[in-house]
Order: sequence, then C-alpha cells, then structure tokens
Amino acid sequence: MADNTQVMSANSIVLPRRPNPVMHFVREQPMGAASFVVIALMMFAGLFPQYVAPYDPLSINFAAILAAPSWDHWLGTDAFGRDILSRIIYGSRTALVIGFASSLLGSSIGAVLGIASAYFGGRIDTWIQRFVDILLAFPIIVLALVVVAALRKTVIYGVDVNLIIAIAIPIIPRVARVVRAAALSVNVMPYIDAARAAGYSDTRIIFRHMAPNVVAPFLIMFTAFIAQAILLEASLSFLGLGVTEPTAAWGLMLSGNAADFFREAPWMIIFPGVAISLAVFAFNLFGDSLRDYLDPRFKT
Amino acid sequence: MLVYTLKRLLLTIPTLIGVAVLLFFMLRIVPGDIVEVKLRGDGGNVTQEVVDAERKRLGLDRPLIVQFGDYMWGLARGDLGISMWTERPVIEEILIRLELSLEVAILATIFATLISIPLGTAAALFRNTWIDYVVRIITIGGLSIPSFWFGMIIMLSLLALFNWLPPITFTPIYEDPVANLSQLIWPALAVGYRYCAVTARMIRSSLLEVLAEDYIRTARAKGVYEKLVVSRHALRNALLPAITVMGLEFAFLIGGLVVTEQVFNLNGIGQLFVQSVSRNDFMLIQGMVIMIAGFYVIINLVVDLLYAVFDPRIRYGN
Amino acid sequence: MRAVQGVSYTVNRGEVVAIVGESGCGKSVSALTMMRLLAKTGRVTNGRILLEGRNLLELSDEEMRAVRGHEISMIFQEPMTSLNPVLSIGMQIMEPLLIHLKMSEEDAKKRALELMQQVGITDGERRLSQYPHQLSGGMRQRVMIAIGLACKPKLIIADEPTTALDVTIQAQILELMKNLSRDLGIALIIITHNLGIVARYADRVNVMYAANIIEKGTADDIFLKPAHPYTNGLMRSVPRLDEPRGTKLQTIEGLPPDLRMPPEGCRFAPRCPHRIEKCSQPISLVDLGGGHEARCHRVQEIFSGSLKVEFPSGSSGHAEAKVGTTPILEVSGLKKFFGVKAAGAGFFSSEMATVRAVDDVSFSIAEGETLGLVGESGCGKTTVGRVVLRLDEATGGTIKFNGTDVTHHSGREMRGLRRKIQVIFQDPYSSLNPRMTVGEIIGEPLKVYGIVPEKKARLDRIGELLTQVGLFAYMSERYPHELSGGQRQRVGIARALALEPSLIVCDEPVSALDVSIQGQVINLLEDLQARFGLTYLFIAHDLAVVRHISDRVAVMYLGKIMELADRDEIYRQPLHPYTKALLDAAPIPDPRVEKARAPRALRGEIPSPLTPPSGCVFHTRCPIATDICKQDVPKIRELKTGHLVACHHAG
Amino acid sequence: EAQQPKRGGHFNFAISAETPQYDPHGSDTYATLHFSSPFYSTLLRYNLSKFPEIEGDLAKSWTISPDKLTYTFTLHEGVKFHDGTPFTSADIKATYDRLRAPPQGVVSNRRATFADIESIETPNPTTVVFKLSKANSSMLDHFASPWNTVYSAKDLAADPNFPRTKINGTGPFTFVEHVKGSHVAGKRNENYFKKGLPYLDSYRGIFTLQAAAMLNALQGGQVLAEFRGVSPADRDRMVAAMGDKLRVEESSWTLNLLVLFNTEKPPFNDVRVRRALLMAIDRWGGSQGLAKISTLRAVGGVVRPGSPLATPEAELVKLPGFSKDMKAARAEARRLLKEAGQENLKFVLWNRNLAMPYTPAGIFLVDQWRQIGVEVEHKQSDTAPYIAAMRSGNYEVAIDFSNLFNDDPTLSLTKYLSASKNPLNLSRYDDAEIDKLYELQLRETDLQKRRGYIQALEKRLFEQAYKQPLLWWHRIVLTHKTVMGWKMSPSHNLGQDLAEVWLNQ
Ligand SMILES: Nc1ncnc2c1ncn2[C@@H]1O[C@H](COP(=O)(O)OP(=O)(O)OP(=O)(O)O)[C@@H](O)[C@H]1O
Ligand SMILES: Nc1ncnc2c1ncn2[C@@H]1O[C@H](COP(=O)(O)OP(=O)(O)OP(=O)(O)O)[C@@H](O)[C@H]1O
Ligand SMILES: [Mg+2]
Ligand SMILES: [Mg+2]
Repeated sequence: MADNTQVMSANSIVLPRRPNPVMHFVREQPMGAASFVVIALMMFAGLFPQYVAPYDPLSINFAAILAAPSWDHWLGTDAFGRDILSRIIYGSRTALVIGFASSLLGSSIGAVLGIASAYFGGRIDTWIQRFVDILLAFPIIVLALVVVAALRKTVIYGVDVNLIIAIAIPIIPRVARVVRAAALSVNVMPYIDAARAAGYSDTRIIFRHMAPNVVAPFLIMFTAFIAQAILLEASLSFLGLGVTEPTAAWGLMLSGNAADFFREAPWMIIFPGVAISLAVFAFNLFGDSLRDYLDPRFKT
Repeated sequence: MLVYTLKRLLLTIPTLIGVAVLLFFMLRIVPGDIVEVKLRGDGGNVTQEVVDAERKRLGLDRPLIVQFGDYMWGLARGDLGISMWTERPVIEEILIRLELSLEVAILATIFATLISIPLGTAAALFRNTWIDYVVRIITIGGLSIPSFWFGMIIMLSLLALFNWLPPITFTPIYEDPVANLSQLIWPALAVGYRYCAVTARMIRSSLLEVLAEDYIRTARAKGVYEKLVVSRHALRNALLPAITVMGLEFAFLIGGLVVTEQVFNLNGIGQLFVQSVSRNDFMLIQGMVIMIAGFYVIINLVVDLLYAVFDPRIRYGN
Repeated sequence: MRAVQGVSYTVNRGEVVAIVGESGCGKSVSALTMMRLLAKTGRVTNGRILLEGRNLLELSDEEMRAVRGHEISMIFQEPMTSLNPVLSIGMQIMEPLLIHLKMSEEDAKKRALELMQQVGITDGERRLSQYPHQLSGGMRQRVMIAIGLACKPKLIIADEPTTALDVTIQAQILELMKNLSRDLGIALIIITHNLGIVARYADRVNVMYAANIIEKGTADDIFLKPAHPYTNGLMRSVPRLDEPRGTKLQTIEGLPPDLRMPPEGCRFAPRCPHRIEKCSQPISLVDLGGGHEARCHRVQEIFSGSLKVEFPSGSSGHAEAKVGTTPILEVSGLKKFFGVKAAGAGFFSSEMATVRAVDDVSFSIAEGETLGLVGESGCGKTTVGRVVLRLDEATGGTIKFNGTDVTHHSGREMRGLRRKIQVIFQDPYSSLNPRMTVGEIIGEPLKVYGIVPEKKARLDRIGELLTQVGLFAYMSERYPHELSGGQRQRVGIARALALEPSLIVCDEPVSALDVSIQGQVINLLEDLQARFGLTYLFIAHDLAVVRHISDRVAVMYLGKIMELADRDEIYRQPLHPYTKALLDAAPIPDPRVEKARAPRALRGEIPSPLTPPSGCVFHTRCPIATDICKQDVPKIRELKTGHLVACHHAG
Repeated sequence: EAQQPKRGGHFNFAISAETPQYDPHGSDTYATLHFSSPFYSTLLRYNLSKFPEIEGDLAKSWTISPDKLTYTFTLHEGVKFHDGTPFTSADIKATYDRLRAPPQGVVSNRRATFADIESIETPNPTTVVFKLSKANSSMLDHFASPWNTVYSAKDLAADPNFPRTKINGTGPFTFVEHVKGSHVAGKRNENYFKKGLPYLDSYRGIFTLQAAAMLNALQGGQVLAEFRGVSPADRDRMVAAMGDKLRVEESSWTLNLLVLFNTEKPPFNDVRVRRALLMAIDRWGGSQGLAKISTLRAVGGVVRPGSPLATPEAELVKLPGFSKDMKAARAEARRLLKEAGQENLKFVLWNRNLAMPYTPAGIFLVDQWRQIGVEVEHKQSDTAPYIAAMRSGNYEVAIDFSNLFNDDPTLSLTKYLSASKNPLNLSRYDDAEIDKLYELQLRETDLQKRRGYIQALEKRLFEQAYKQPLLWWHRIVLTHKTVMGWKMSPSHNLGQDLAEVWLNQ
C-alpha cells in the first residue's frame, strides 16, 4: 500500500485555486452584478433616507402643490406639495421591508413544507400537497386582498405586519412546490441513502444533508419572490388596501385620485411607477442571474 | 380520455371544497358588518332595532355554523347564494360582468402566445448574443412593470399622442367589434405583457435544454436541415413546459385584471371583487373566488390534456 | 485546451477499426470532429479529415450537412436519449431518406421497413408508427443503426454503441454491426473502452491516451505484442475470465494528465514505471513494422523484450483473507415488490402494477467471505443490497445478521446494527454530498456515534482513514467535485470503513470507473478485506470483475437466483443455461480466444419485471426450454456440494 | 338663460354609484335618490330657486295651527300612479306610517325624525292631517325631505317591501329598465299631474364608478352631466379640455367632515388634550390649500356657513380651533399638552378609505398634528371595519362625517346629543347642557332665539372639544351647456326628479 501512495503523491493532481464565489459571480454574471448594485443603492436609500432625501416626505406644502420637476424639486411635487423624490426614497424602505420580510416568511414556510413533503412522503405528503393545491387555486391578489381584509391591522415599528403575512401566504404554495421537486430529486441521491445506511436521525438528514442541497432553488425563489412581493404590495396599496397615507409608499403614490392629475401633473404617475419597475426589475434580474449561476443546466 | 377527464374533474372537487371552507371562515374574521355599511355607510342615523331587523332579514343573525351549513348545502346544489349588497343571486351578479373579463383574459392570452413563441425561440437560438440580451430585458421588464401602472401609462400615451381615450361602456364583440376592441385591447395589453414575458422565458430555457439533448445531436448527425432541427425536433419538445406555465400564470392574469379593471374602469369581475371586498359582501366574494378557483383548476386540467396531445409518452388512461 | 492531438488513422471499406482509451482521452471528440459536430466551444486547430480524398474540414456547412447521415453516419452511446421522444420511429428512420435521397414518402417507407428487417426488428409495420418510449434499449439501438444505415453510408462511427446495454444485448448488437459492415462493405469505427469488444470485433486498433494515439496496429499486434507501457498496463489491469485464482491485478497508478496543461514530453511518463529523463522530450509514433506503431521512447527495448514491463500490483505481501465458517448474513426467501404505475399508462391512469424486483432470494455469507452477485440490469441486484441494508423494507422473507433476525427491526434497534453493515455505491459522483468536505463526510459518523468524540483526535482518525484508502490527509478539506472519480470512490470506501463495519454491501463499486482506476479500487477492496477481515456482498454486472474478487458467485435473473456456486466452479462448468449464456456473451480481451469462439448471442429481450414469464422466468430466452419450464417454477437445487441451480434441465 | 324650454329629447347623465335597492325610505345614499327621484313625488319639497324656501309637490297647499301641533295638507286632484291607480290621502298616510312606524322587516331611516307625529288623519281623499305630540321647528323641513317618496297604499298593503325592488310612483318619469352595473332608464310619464312636464322624452342614468371614467364620459359626451359633484382638480381639467361647452356651477355643500374624539379613551378623556389637538389645526390655511385639490373648502361651525343660522366668521374665530393666529394657537396647544403631560402624544387616526375627500383630510390632519410634535398613525379602512370600530368604541380619534340634505339644525345637531340620548353619539360623552340647548332650539319657533341657542350649543361643544367640524365640503357640478332647467343647490340629494330639465339643441 505504502508504495502506491508514494506513486500517487508523486503526481497528485494540482487543483486550480477554489475561486472566490463573489468575484466568480461578478465575472460570470455582469448583469446580475449590475442589478445587485441597484439593489444595494435602494437598500442604502431605504436604510438612511434621511441622509439621501432632500425633503421631509410627509410635510405638506400648499404653496408648492403639483409643482413640475425643477431644481428644488427634481421629480416635482404631488397634490399636497410633498417632494416626490423624497417620497420615492422613503418609499424604498417600505418596499424593501415588506418585500424582504414577506418573501422570507413565505419562502421559509414553503421550503419547510416542501422538504417535509418530499422527505416523509406518504400521508404527510398527500396532505401538504392538498393544502398547497387549495392555496394555489386562490388567485394571488385575491388571496392577499382577503387576508388583508381579514387580519386586523397591526403595526410593529411602522411595519404593517398583516400586509406582510397577506403577501407571504400566496408565496408559500409556490415555493413549496419547487422545493419539494428539488428535495425529491435529492432524496433519491445515493448520499442520502448513505446517510440513512449510517443510521442518522431524520432531523440530521434533513438539515445536514438535504437542506443544503436545495438551497439553490430556495435562494432563487427567494429573490424572485422579493420582486413579486414588492409588486404585490404596490398593487394592494394601489387598491387602497396596503399601506395607508401619508406613509411614503410607491404603490400608494399611484393610488386614489393620483390618476385624476395625470393631465396637469404626469410626473406624479410616471416617477413612482418607474421606481417600482426599476426595483422589481433589479431583483428579477438578480434572481435570474443567480439561477443561471447556480443551476448547472444553464452553464455553458 | 373521457374517463380520465371525468376522474380529474372529480379530483378537483375536494380542492374547491377546501377553498370554500377556508374562505368562508377567513372572511368571517373580517371586522364590520355589511348591514351597518348599508344603513349607516352614508351617515344615516338609524336605530339599532332597524339594523337588527335587517340582519335578521338577511339571516345574518343565525349562528355561524348554521350559515356555513346553509352555504355548503347551497354549493352542493350549485347555488352560490344571494349577494348581501344587492340581494340578487351571486351567479347573476357575476354573469353580468363575466363576458368582459373573460374577453380581456382571452385577448391577453392570444397576445401572449403570439409574441412569446418567436421571442423565446430567438433568444434561445441566439443565446448570449445581443438578441438574447434584448429579449431578456424585455421579458424581465414584463415581470417587473406593475400592470396597473402600465395601464395608466398606456392611457397617458393615448391621451398625449392622440388626445383619445377608450370608450367606457362595454359593447359586446358580436355587436360592434371595433368599439369592443378599441375598449378592451388596452387592458389586454396591460395584463398580457407579463403573461407573454413569462411564457417567452419558459420557452427560451426549455428550448435551451432541449437543444442540448442527445436526440438533437442525432438529428444533426442525420444531416437534417438546421431549420427542421429547430422546428421539428426541438420546438415540439420545448413547448410542453411553456404550456404548463401558461396554465399556472392564469392566477397572475386574474390578479392583473383586478387592478387593471380599476385603471380602465371596466365593469368586470375584478372591479366587482374590489367593490365587494370594500363592502364586506362575503357571499359575492365567496362566489367569485370559488368560480375563479374553478377556472384555474379547469385550465390546468386542459393543460394536462394538451400535454397528452403533444407528448406520445403520455397515454390516456382507459 | 487540446482535447485531441496528433490523432491520425485511416479506415478502409468493410473494415472495423476500434478506438480504445480511458474516458476523457478524446475518443468522442475526435469522432465528433469527423462529423464536424463539435459544440461551438470546440474547434479544429489544424489537421485534415479525408473522405475518399475530400477534406471534410474544407467543406462549407451546407456541404458538410449533405455529407452527414449520407456518406458518414454516427451511432451514439445513449439509445435511451438519442431518439426524439415525440417523433415516430418511422419518421425518424425516413428523415435522412427524404432529405438526402429525396425519396417519396412511400419509397422511404418501403426502405424503412427493409432497414428494420436488416437490423433484426420484426413486425416493422407496427414499429414504424410507434414512439421511442415503447421500445427497449436494445431495440432503440437497432433503430439508431437502421437510421445510420439508411443512406448506405461509406463510414459509420459508433461511439460506445453498447456501453449502456446488457452483455447479452451487447453481443447481439455488435454481431449485427460487424456483419452489416462486412456485407455492405461499410467502414466501421467503434469507439469503446471495453478491451474485450475490441479483441472480438476489431480488425485494427488505435489506443488513445490523453488525447494522443499512443499505439496502433492490428488487434493481434495490440493484444499479443503490446509495445507501449500504457497498453501493457491496460491489458494487465483488467480482470480476465481466463485467469488463475488469486492473482493480483497490476495497476497503473495515478491519473491521466489534465489536458489543459499536458506534460510536453511523453504524456504517459508521469505514470510510467519505466520512465527515464528522455521521456520528458516530445515523441512521435515509432513504426514497428506491419502498421504497428507506438509513441514511446523505449518502445524498441520493450518490443525486443530486453525491457520487461512491470506494474506495481496492489498489496504485495498481504495474505489472502481467511474465510470463516459462521454465516454473518443469512437471507432466506427474500421478496421485494414495488408498486408502480402500470407501464405505458403514463400519468393519465392511476392503475398500479407490482414490480417483482426481488422474488424469493436466499443466500448466506460467511465471515470474511465475498459473495458476488451478478446479473443484467434490472434483475434486482441493487434491490437485494438495499433490502439487506434495510433502506427498503422487505416484502417477504427474513434477513439474519449474526444469527439475529433483523428483518423488522425498528429504527432504534437498527441503530446499533447500522454500524456493522455499511455500503459502497456505484456512482462516485452522486454518492458524496456535494456540500460537505471530504473531512466532514468521513468525520460525520465518527461524531454522530461518538466513536471519536473530540475534534483533534477525529482529525487524526480521518487522516488515517484517508491514507488507508490511498488518499492523503490534506484532501480532507476538499469538496467532492475537486476529486477524480477514483478518488471519490476511495472517499466513499473510507466513509464506510469509518464505522468499522463487519459487512459491506458494494453495489457496483467499480462499474463507473476506468479500467486502470478499476484495478486500483479492486485491489484496495481486497487489501482492506485482508486487513480488517471484512465481509463483502459484491454486486456487479461485469462477470470478470466478480469472478476476480469473489469467493462464491450468485447469478440473478429477473429477481431470482439462477445459480449459486464457488466462483471457479461456476465459471468452469456453469450448469444453468443463463449462466452459460452470460459467460458466452462476455468477450475476453484476447483475439485468439475470441476469434476462435463461434458467433453466439442469446436471442430475445429481457422481459419486463412487471410481467415476468410464467414458470421459469428464463424460458422465453432459454435455448433448451421445454413445456415444464413454461408451467412450473424450478426449485433451486444443490446439484453438487455448494453448487445450487434453479433449472429443470440442469445436471 | 330665460329661454323657452324645448320639449323632447333623450338625456344621459352619470351616477357615480349604483344603489343596491330602490327605496329611499331605507337609504341614505344619493345613489338611491338619483336613481329613484324621477319616478316619485313627495309631499313638499324645496324651491331650489329660493332655497331653503319650501313649496308643495303633491300638496297643493297647507296650513299649520298656531300651536304648531297640527299640519293640514290639501292635495292635488287627478294624480295617478304609474300603474293607473288614482292617488289619494290614504297613500300619504300609508307612506308616512311606513316612515314613522315601519312594519316588521321594513327599513325606515326616518323613524326618529317623525317620532313627534302622533297621528295621521285623512278626512277626505284630498286632505291629510298630521297631529304632533310636541311642537317641532323642523317639521316642515322633514316633510320637504327628498327621502320621503310617496308610495301607493295598495302596493304597500300587498308587500311592505314592494318599493325596495319595484317602482310605482307618481313622479314625472316611468321606470323602463335597470341594467345592473350599467344604467337605469326612464321615459316621460304622459299623465304627470304637473301639466306640460316633464320636458324630456326619456333619460338614462349611467353608473360610472371611477371618477376618471365619469370625466372621460362627460368629456366624450357619452353623458351630459353628473349631479353629485367633482373635485376642483377635475373641474380645472374638464374646463381645460372642454372650454365653453361646459357649464360649471358651484355652491357650498351641506356636508362636512368632523374631528371626533373617543372621550372614554385616555388621554382623550382630558379636555385639554382634545382642545390642544383642535387648536393645532390651521383651518383657514388648510381650506385654501385643500380647496385646490379636494372637495373640502368652507370653514364653519355646526351649521353650514352661509346658511341663515350659521355663525358669522367674526364670532367663529373666537372659538377654539378657529383662530387665524396659528403661531399663538399652536403654542397654546403645546402648552395644554404639556400641562396634561402629553408632550409626545401618539395615537391612531381612523379614517374611511375613500379617495375624496377623506384621504386628503387625513393627510392634512396628520401633518397639522405633527407640527405640535404629536405622532399620528393614519389608519384608513373600508366602511365596514370603520363603522364597526366607531360603534364598538375601540378607536381614539377619527374623522367623522355628516351627510345632510338641508340646513335644518335639528338633523345636524342630533349628532351632538349625549350618548345616553343618542346611541349614535360616537364620542360617547354625556353633556346635559348640550342636550338642554338642543331641546330648546328644537322647540323654539323664534328664529333669533333659536340662533342664540344653537350658538350657545356650538360654543359649549367646541370648548369641551368632543367633536368639531373640520371643514365643510364645496359642491362643483359640471354639465354640458345644452342641459337646461336643472337647479344647483347646496345638497346633491335635492331636486333630482328631472321634471324641468330640458335639452337645448
Ligand atoms: N464540448 C466540450 N467543451 C469542452 N471540453 C470538452 C467538450 N467535449 C469534451 N471535452 C473534453 O475533451 C476531452 C475528451 O472528451 P471525450 O468526450 O472525447 O472523451 P471520451 O474519450 O469520449 O470519454 P468517454 O469515454 O467518457 O466518452 C475531455 O477532457 C472532455 O472534458
Ligand atoms: N423504487 C423503485 N420503485 C419501483 N421499481 C423499482 C424501484 N427500484 C427498483 N425498481 C425496479 O426493480 C427492478 C430491479 O431494480 P434494481 O435496481 O435492483 O436492478 P439492478 O440489478 O440493480 O439493475 P442495475 O444493474 O441497472 O443496477 C428494476 O426493474 C427496477 O425498475
Ligand atoms: Mg465519449
Ligand atoms: Mg443496480
């Protein structure tokens, strides 16, 4: 035996250094990297709006009602003379908080359901799948609307919790589906059999062996659904069922009688919409690149 | 085939029942009472007896479980009940508005299918070229632009460019196609964009996968024209997943309608839905959700059947 | 990177040329290059591909397209995925005819039927309208051949045409191709890594190593007078059916060079036991006369016999493992049925059918013994292993371990037992958790079972285990994807050893490995057995490998054991017709033996385990089957001491 | 526009909401009136040319006994219901009995207002006599209320709820159809008892649920008018778009929004806190700003500014919350809060989820209170939860609204009665003095004295700061110039029978 090892050591393959994942991602997915920069900017604006925003987003100024974009109001003002740029900047906080929170909540629950469903199979699987089917049969916004209406509004640190839940619920079944599929394919992997053969506990197998291998689809879903959540929040606020005035929120800026002003003050409509689209676009693009990066099938 | 279809239809029933039950109790948590809205919504100062009498008349004073049983029994007989607001049969309220919403949905679907197939195919064939990137931007845009805002922008542009706005009263297509389309084509665009984007993306990725398959290599090795390789060998396999996605996206389509109908003031299901939510018209809400859920289930059934038509590996059960 | 370099060979009409080499050495690439089918990422830097004097590399894409499938056609490795699932068989066969020969529909159809005839597909009429998923692997490969033949090409390239098929089917297909090329005067290039096949079917052979052809010549040249050290090594590292007992395999240690940075000298030098300074200089093919050429600096010495090529043969010194008498594992009447969706029903009907994966299997293994389990794919080998491991619940029968019945032990009761029974899987890629480092993978059981609770000691233990399987301690922080197939398999073995088991189920542990690596792993397993007195249940479909490693061998067919006996016994005088057939079908890497043997191939296909034949499951293919075989199931009888057979006509 | 009215023609107008049922007795929404009025007549009605003067409708004339306890009406002869049955005093009796004492299962929102009616007698088919238990200075206004549409005794006898779903009146138009979600249609009642009326052959009330949509329709001529009222922004936009084809009529409105405190919830049980919050509101400034973007405008007390009984501005500015010197007022407000130990007060402001004018009002208030360092969470919810919260009393501060059809104080002041007297008092306070003043003004028949009581009540109310009108609405009605004969009034509930409307084309 000893001598074999000698032979092997003589020319054991030299590996290329393990590449730094971040740099690697940037190199492989420039668009993804770019979109991440946008997201980062949004995050900064959302975290420290007071340093970025030129005005207080709430203070009414009847002197400057519906002012057109100008040097002192870059994106103009709304019907209450509030600076639209500042409201958009503060709005990014609302969007991000709700987007992240609800996507995280929904995706996590979905992931747990999905993995459990795949790993235990049998009756548990059937029940979970039934439940998922039922949730899926609800049109997304409809479900959200009903939940918003049903749950009493509870605000914690200025964040509307029931809105988050409402948006999270439609996410659950969709994530559960995907993760279940992924987990099923992992479940038949020999290394899982090996773990079973070694007699490890279910929890250990699930968390140590399965979970890490469904992280990729989870991450992808997670980012994608941040985008969807932001969009959904905008829609709900637009319908007047999401965030309420005078909070700065993008969907809200388009809602109510904003549309009535679109002749004399189109900027009131255009800029918030652009903000939503840009943010959602960034997250989608990032999620997309993430998938291309993580999913071998898309590798060249 | 038929048997299978029936079997599947039966299988949808538990789902729908689940929807009904879940919804019924979820709604009953909603604070507030439609009778109050009716009698006091506009500042009327009616006495409590009046309110109670009204609740009694509408049978809202009965214990929840009784109302529930009543409702389920109604469902069993295919009766969606009475709208608490207008006191007309729910089904009637829905049917009045169904035609319009349905037409918008169909227009959107047609639009999506027509655009997405060439778009997705081009992106896949010219992968990692500028074409691919452009398509990618367009499609991700579709996922990112809120349909209601897109609708507003469409209106704005129509106004700005032609100083023209679509008509507000609905004329059935069989009466006056021009008037009908000139009203509905715009909302269809607004909701169809996303639909189209999702499908195109699906077509792209599945086509890429298919093109990497061994049998494509075989086809090339046979000396088949490249055109045929794509159209005959690749595309047929690639379209299958796209069909599924279209089925699943239906849920989003409805969502799109709900907001877009607000923007274009279409007297459709979406509009009705928002109204009934703001009025606590539970019966109407239940009716609509169950109907939409039914649609969703049916559509996915149809998708599966289509699958069978396209893919010989899938056999009809006997 | 240069996938292929300095490859040049010629093929003549009606001649069969084989290209052998380990995986990744560039066989497929060279073939695809000939078809100009390389992915965009690949391109031909220089060289000529002459088809009857025309340089294919200079043709326009359109001209080349006209050549493909018309003058040159290709048959691929994976019959399962190489046919378009949504197009009918007829369509796919007729396509080249319609395109290249501009035939009319009905002419094409006639021709298609004729082709089906040729490739031995009966009732072609019906088949034409069928779809690939309705055909067995063998059938599909026949269809592929039919497609290849369609336009009477001058050259057919077959890239591993039978690797995915069972030995019996493999024999059928290869015979077919050989005859066709002879009768139709078609030049045939067979790409393979199976030396047996080469020996039997090839007129001339090109041996490739690391993107070079390092030796070429007639089959006899290569097999009888191999000149290049690598060729020698290759010959010695494969177990052979006609080898005396107990010989150790000689193995070529190390791995092929990374083609992104190949050594500029002789590419084999790093692994060559006889390398000298000179070997670091570039070298081209040296002519040895009679078209026999080899790419080696010392080829003359070797050829003249003045240099004897010797390779280190695994554990020199270690004694044969001593086989105990007490059975450690007793399996009796074992049954495992699976409920599956009825075949063909697709997801449109939910009717269930049962797969009789394992049906009444009994055997026992003594301590320190190795029981080999052979059989064609789908016969239930893996399932037996899984049931023994209690990964699947037995449908019937009992499993005794060290005398105690463990068939229905609960998870808790099993826990202690788990340590004693371990497993090694076939696929070295999917059997290691890609998200864990080698260290974590091997260390986990030590931690979980508190075998080596504290960290420092555990690291040492891991290092120790790694060295035991011929790896290095420093590899413990590598991830699986940073290891070669062979190395991964060694990690898998180390993982099994970590629990210090007494029985290891090896499910095709070497099937996925290259011959040279295969040798290494087999030797390793033998060493470990000798060292730790392990007991193996060794599952494989390669008879040679099984024979080499096992003490006794069980032959399975459709979930039943057909024959079970001492390995020499069973190979010397097999009593069951199926065993005979298997042995016949497996080609031996020796042209003399092979060319001497009459062409034979077991007829028919393997029946579906969903609907196993009545009576003796083998009767549908059995040459000596009679009526009783159709009626009643043969009991498994002990014809001689320790030689059990399940056949009415045996003995 | 003293032109000779032209007969004939078809008239389309917009109704921005669709009524769930047809019976004004059981309704408070203009949607029902704009839908039903053309089909019905009332006993009396307002003469919109000389509002708030009252004239007869079905009543030809009437007399009131000196003790103000007996009202005798002489009715028009030859009046017929649309189904041909002749109209008699019995129908009036049936109608008013239904209003004041609705039978089981019938909703009458006017029950309380007619509580003082003791009996109704019909000596002959053209005479009806109402006897009251107490003098009631608002009685005549009640008789002129547009909600009290007259039904046929026959129909009510057949089914007390007949008018909810069917229509049979004596009005100028007969019912043609109601297409759900689309429109209601009517055509001339050939034997309407007022000779020569109506002018129109037929009309359609088209439901336009989105303001934007309604305006588009108006601009496109799909409808020629909308009678409820639009926001200034819409007005400007339409004027810009249509120029002199459009007629704009404006008036202050009988509607207002109020700031409402739940006097049971600390710290709002402390008058200083309530007062401080009211004083922090810059009404005069706000009215100018909000007037540009919302239907809110006039600053006023408990009675509509500009109406006979309203408190003049000079008096008003003295009341807490109406000062024009905001610096002082806010300083005072901060002081009060400090005194009450509520410098950094936080609370939730409930509001209805209606774009116009509730949202602007909410935004305005939040901003105003931020300026005295009070942090407010603005909670807008749909009507049902809103009302639920109001009634159950689990709210702190809210924006309340009052919706009237005339300037008669009695109706508007009932809002301020003690909770014990009026269960609908959402501020849940008991204040004997207010109740006393209310009763006094109600029974007082001398206008000057009555104004005195009302102003006293107002003063008391604002000093206690239970609730206080924020701003009164401003009504802007847009019609095509071709629409003639319709009369603007301070209430969108009045004058919708369309009898005198005609088209000038
Ligand atoms: N499309 C490709 N892009 C990049 N490298 C490739 C590509 N195809 C093959 N290679 C590399 O070229 C070398 C030769 O590959 P090839 O498939 O010819 O080996 P092979 O002899 O066919 O192996 P096997 O026996 O496993 O089929 C390998 O190192 C492989 O990684
Ligand atoms: N989980 C399962 N569900 C249904 N059928 C199964 C399952 N596992 C195995 N089978 C069926 O049982 C039969 C035996 O499978 P098994 O894998 O044991 O054969 P094998 O001898 O290991 O084949 P190979 O040589 O290809 O590994 C096959 O027909 C297979 O399709
Ligand atoms: Mg290959
Ligand atoms: Mg196996």
